[in-house]
Amino acid sequence: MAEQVSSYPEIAPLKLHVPEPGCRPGDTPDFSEFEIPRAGAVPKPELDASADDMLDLAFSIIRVLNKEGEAVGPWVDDLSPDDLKQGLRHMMLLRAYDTRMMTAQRQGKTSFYMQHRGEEAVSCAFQVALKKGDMNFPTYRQAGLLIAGGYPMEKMMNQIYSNEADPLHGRQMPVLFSAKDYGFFSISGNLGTQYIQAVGWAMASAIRHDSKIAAAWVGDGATAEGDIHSAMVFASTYKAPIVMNIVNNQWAISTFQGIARGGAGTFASRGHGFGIPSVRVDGNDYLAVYAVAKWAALRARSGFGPTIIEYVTYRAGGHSSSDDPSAYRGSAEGAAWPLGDPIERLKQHLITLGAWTEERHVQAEAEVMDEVKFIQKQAEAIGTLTSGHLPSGRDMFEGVYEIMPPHLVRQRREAGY
Amino acid sequence: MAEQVSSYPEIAPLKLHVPEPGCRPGDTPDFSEFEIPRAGAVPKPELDASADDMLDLAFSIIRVLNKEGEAVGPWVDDLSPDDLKQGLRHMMLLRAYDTRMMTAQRQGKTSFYMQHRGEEAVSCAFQVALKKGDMNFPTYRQAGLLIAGGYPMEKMMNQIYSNEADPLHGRQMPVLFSAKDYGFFSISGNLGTQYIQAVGWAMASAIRHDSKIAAAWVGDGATAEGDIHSAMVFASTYKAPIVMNIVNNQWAISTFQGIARGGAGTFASRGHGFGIPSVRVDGNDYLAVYAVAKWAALRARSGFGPTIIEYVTYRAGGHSSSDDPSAYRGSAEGAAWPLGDPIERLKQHLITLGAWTEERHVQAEAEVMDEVKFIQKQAEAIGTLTSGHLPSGRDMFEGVYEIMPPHLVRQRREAGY
Amino acid sequence: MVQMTMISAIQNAHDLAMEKDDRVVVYGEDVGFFGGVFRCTAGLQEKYGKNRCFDAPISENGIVGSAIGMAAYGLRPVIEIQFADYMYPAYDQIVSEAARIRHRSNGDFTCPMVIRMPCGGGIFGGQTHSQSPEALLTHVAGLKTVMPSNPVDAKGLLLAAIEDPDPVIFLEPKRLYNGPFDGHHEKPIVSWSKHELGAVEEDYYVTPLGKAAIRRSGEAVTILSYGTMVYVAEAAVEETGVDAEIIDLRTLVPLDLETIETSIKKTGRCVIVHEATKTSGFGAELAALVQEELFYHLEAPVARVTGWDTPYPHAQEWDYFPSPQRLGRKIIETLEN
Amino acid sequence: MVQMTMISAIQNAHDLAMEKDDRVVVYGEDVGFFGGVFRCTAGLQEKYGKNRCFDAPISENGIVGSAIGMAAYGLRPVIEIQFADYMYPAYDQIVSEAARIRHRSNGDFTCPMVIRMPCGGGIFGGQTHSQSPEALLTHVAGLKTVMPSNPVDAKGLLLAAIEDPDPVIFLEPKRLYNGPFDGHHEKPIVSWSKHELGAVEEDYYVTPLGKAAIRRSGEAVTILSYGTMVYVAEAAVEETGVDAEIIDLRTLVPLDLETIETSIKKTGRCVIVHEATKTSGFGAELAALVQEELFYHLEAPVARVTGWDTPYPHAQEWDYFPSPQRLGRKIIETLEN
Ligand SMILES: Cc1ncc(C[n+]2csc(CCOP(=O)(O)OP(=O)(O)O)c2C)c(N)n1
Ligand SMILES: Cc1ncc(C[n+]2csc(CCOP(=O)(O)OP(=O)(O)O)c2C)c(N)n1
Ligand SMILES: [Mg+2]
Ligand SMILES: [Mg+2]
Repeated sequence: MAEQVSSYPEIAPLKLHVPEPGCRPGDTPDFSEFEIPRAGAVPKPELDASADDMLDLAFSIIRVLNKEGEAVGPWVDDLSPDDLKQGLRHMMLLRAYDTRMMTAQRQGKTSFYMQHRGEEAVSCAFQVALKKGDMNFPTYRQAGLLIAGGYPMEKMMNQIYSNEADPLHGRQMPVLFSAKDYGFFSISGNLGTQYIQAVGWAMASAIRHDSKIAAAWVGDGATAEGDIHSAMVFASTYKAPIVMNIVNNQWAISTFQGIARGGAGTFASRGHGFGIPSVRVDGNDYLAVYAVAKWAALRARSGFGPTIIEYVTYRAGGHSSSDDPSAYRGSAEGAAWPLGDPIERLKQHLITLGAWTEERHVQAEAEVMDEVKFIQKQAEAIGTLTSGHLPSGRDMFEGVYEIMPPHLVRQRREAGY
Repeated sequence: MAEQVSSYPEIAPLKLHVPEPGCRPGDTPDFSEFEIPRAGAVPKPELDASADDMLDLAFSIIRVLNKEGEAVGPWVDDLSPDDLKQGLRHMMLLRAYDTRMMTAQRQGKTSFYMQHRGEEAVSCAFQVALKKGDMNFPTYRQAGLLIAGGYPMEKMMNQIYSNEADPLHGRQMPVLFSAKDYGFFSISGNLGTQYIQAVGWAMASAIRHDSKIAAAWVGDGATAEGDIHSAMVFASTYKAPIVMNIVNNQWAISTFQGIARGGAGTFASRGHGFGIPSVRVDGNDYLAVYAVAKWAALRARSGFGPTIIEYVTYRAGGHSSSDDPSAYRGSAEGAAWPLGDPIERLKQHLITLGAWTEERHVQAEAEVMDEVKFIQKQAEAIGTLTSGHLPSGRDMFEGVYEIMPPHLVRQRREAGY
Repeated sequence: MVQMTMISAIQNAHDLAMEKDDRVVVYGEDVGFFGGVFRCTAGLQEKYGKNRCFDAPISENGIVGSAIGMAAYGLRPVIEIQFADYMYPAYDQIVSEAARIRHRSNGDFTCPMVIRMPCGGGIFGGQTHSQSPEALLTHVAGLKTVMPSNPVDAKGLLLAAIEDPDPVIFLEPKRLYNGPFDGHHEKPIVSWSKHELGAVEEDYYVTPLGKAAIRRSGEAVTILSYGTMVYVAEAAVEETGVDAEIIDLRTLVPLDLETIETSIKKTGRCVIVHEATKTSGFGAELAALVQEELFYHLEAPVARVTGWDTPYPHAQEWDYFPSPQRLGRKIIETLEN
Repeated sequence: MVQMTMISAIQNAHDLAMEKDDRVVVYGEDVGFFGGVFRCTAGLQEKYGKNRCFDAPISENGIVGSAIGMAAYGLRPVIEIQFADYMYPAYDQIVSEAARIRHRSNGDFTCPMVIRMPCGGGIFGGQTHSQSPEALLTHVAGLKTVMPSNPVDAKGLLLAAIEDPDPVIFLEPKRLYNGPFDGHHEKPIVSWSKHELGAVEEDYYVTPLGKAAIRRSGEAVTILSYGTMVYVAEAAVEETGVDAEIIDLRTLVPLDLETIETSIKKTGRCVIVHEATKTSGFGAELAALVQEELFYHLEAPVARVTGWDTPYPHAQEWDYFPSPQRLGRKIIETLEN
């Protein structure tokens, strides 16, 4: 029978396909093929709709704010102008904090930093859609969850400086926060691991007949890790009460999102192979993020199981303080990004509503920066990584186990503590 | 803003959803909800069709043989009556071999065995759709690839008996064959690992501008492993020339396929999140398996990238010689399985064609059994696991590395070899 | 007292733990309806419902990762990896997560969970149903690693592990499930019903982690063993007639160094036996420690008898398995040194 | 001779290997266009095309698993795990597959591949950018494990690893990438341009695996070291003024026991230093071996200076890192014993 097969027509030799981004250094960015639906165009499914009922939503983009700065369509939610102003403030705080911390890192006050520029709406708007008791399992690029959740910024800075008031006692690299009381799980340096943990946490809530939900976070690049598969399998099988967030900021260090996405139309569509309702949202539209997050959270809390949300956004800065993106992507790409800047867009909306002005904004920027600088000064008064007031070496031996076993006691003594 | 969220209506406490199979011991099997399309009903896409062009094929079942034993529809391929008789013979050989090896294990001639009953068409028909040089990355339940590929059955038995002629020198558990020259990759005891390896092999073929393709194999249960995710990501990204087979035989030891599948409609649909064309086929229909395999292999070879094939079949026997399925599934389930027995169905088709008779079949059964018994006798003459003619302990130290390093030489001496 | 196998003792420990503490949940591959391929969780789903005992997808990574999330929530997951050889897909979750969460979050989150894994060979399981990966776990700060050798300990240690506030790896030598095994595979199988450590207290009790047991007192040499090797040591001692002290470590981390030291100060000699491959096996740590702490008490080098540095073979299983003869030779050699 | 850093030596080895053997393919996270976050693969994609050097998805399991398939096909993949701390998701593929395929298939399939991983601390990388997981690899039969300490060796050993017919783990102490580092973090950074081992032969050459190098001859004590610790040992020796012999193991498996034995027979004393956590670290194997083989030559217990049994901390990095002072104290102690 092998002969039948060999009677196929002559076939050209195979080639390896390696996807390539549109814009490398020196190139002119071109987003003309990037389809952006009109704000208000995407329907809002019922809470109990199935994945099959909303397949299209994994290939579209839910948007609320239109070019004129108006909120339109079925996803307009109940945020009051005051709520929106608070949201704007959260994002501005996050950006000011980023600015200061990047500078602090450059000044040698800490070893490392990772900023959020361009992605502020994602975590800031998401957090306000959660309830107390819910738990985020974040990556390093969702500090907005803490800021919007009211976590004291000084603690964040103390952590970044690894100073004596660092809640994590200097044990973790900068920005790998942990804040249980604020619904913020300890960030791992290993990408992806938190995704399946979040599902386990959500399963536990269901096992205990609780009403808390979990929110998992992952970047476009890290969706390639096996933990994400585990998470989808478990969430799908046990209908875990969870919102599974994928922040597609187009880049994973120097690697464009096409390497992780491959032939899939979108990251959201990954959910289709698991029967998980999956949607995409404009990650730079505060109102859209809030509305989608609230809907997905309510789905989870109501027992309708997991939802996948892909946030379409753009990493406007470098990957981290160790990274210089000009080596691998066109310098004009950020400015050409068609979904704009999240702060700018919410500002425009507030102005359109008549609840804000350009002047007020300039003033607010200065206020927010002063506030952040003030907090920074307080944190630095306690210490920075290089100012010498570090947590004791003794502390390194603590907390490996609840009770220190004999061999660690001996080692601690040997270390002179 | 948290207030807004807490103003959601009162919600019932959460519950953990744990899927349950339809038929546990004592239950009457009920396959009435199992949708089986008519033979011939599913269209055959063009070779270069995209995943989007055939989404439905992941939710249907490609079938060629109808109830009357006729081959119908667009997937009827070019198998001649002689080809079909050869296919029948492969399946009968596999079944006779299974029977003998199960008995040999019961008689204590080896430690372990795993049979294929009910699934013979999958591997037997698949193999004839490949070309020489292609490489399968199988699990333990695809010995039909070897039989249909012409691998000497005595070698298989020697491996199972771990005797002195065992090509693997007694190193591997029974049925974990390796046969490079027959396009059969070394079987791992760790589920799933071969899936991404197959993609790597296929990528290598593309890198070398070769025309060989890889075929990866996994069971329904093992699709939950992270390697399957890695494989889909890599195959999707690099458009690897590979056929990705998922043998859904409804059970993973005692666990029904719903635990791995979760809320997904089908295993094939997993491909949709990766833009991989994905189809389902009647795994008990030799002609359908052949046609789909040939089409997918040609897609791969032509540079159109990966295809996922889910084989809908039923594990009619126990998981392995250590397993007794009556402890966890209804004893009548196998008989009620709506897709019938692959040998019976191909036999009927040949009879319908006028190329076979019941009498000829009975005679062929006896011939095949004699042939297998004869081979078995030869293998047993060399030795069985308990007859004492085992590969030397010296052999254990060989092949850990190409050249034995000093520490292993020392250990080998210490062991007295 | 009830006669139990190691399987029924482990099953019983699960049962009592689930009864006592409704935060205890049990899952793994084939663990729910069927009760586990070794039946260590038999009857639990029936008794406690699918909410607390259920089947998991074949994803060790998912099983461990989800258990970490449950532990962080406040549950006490007790999970089964079907064979220790299959822990590797979950290794990142074990090493980078379970072991680290308390420390990295400064106690904000903790990870009280038990990962059970049948380990060891002697059942013709070949290279992927026979491994003893303890050294890959003892190297990981933040984990505790336990390996019982009999039904009484299996029950008490498992209950202690479940109570422990930190992640515990619980390795079960599967060749001991139904009876003690000393390596004499040619002899008839012995059952726990004939062994004093098969008589198990019915009630809840814990055997503290970190305490070794002396299985035989002796003066001539100290044998450090755990799991199946305890019985191999007993056989070797009987066959050589050497007055050896046999220590069953029971917990590898934290290690009961005190019991080891007391013994070796007395005997002046030490032989270590384990089934895992030699290089970087746990025996290396034991030998390093013993000579570090007791150099001037030692009259001979600390010796190791272990599995060879090869995969665990199928047909040559008994060439690989450290036999009483092999151990006996090393004991004699150590005495003659 | 050209002055190279360890980065440029590694880049150069890749380049020469790709030039010589078109079966060599190179990939990993950020390895293609950008040339790696540490730039060890810079320029290769430009020179050899995307077909032979490309970016991989963030899936260590996928990177290693696919490389195994490529090796089985007949290629010679050289892959990068961005930090050794991220090898765990690939651990099953490394342990159960790469290391086993030759043996389990009786040579039907083989797995010639190199897995490169930057390892070690000293860069304020915290617990997930600082680990030295060598002991988790040396325990695995079927793997070879290499750790160079300078540009000359990095190039020669990497080329030998690429030529090797079996899977080789190639650990690169990232703190040495740009210059030797002896633990004196308060002193100005030194560059390879000032070090004799920064002068690298331009042509293709191999440094055989399994051979240690003596970095300093001495009579009083033998220091077994590798990677960054070679320089810590040099500093400790200089500061204590002890006439120590410093051995740079270079390859951990297979180990150059002969060089170790010759040295310790001469000195009678041995101190082992590594950065990984102590318990079940590779130092345990070294200590166990040394006392097994050389018991009657030893005048003092074999000592270990290692990272502590804790996660690698961020702020307390220098408390964790084995310093020349810490090593110096142990050397003196060993001499006084
Ligand atoms: C397991 C693991 N592999 C690799 C890394 C190194 N690494 C850190 S961030 C990063 C890129 C992540 O990209 P993405 O997921 O898109 O998140 P983003 O940085 O864009 O927010 C990589 C490769 C890691 N931290 N963990
Ligand atoms: C990594 C790993 N986990 C668990 C097992 C144990 N195991 C062997 S076969 C099996 C069930 C596999 O079911 P499926 O994938 O459906 O294949 P089938 O046996 O039905 O052909 C399990 C759990 C294993 N071999 N490897
Ligand atoms: Mg990204
Ligand atoms: Mg199955």
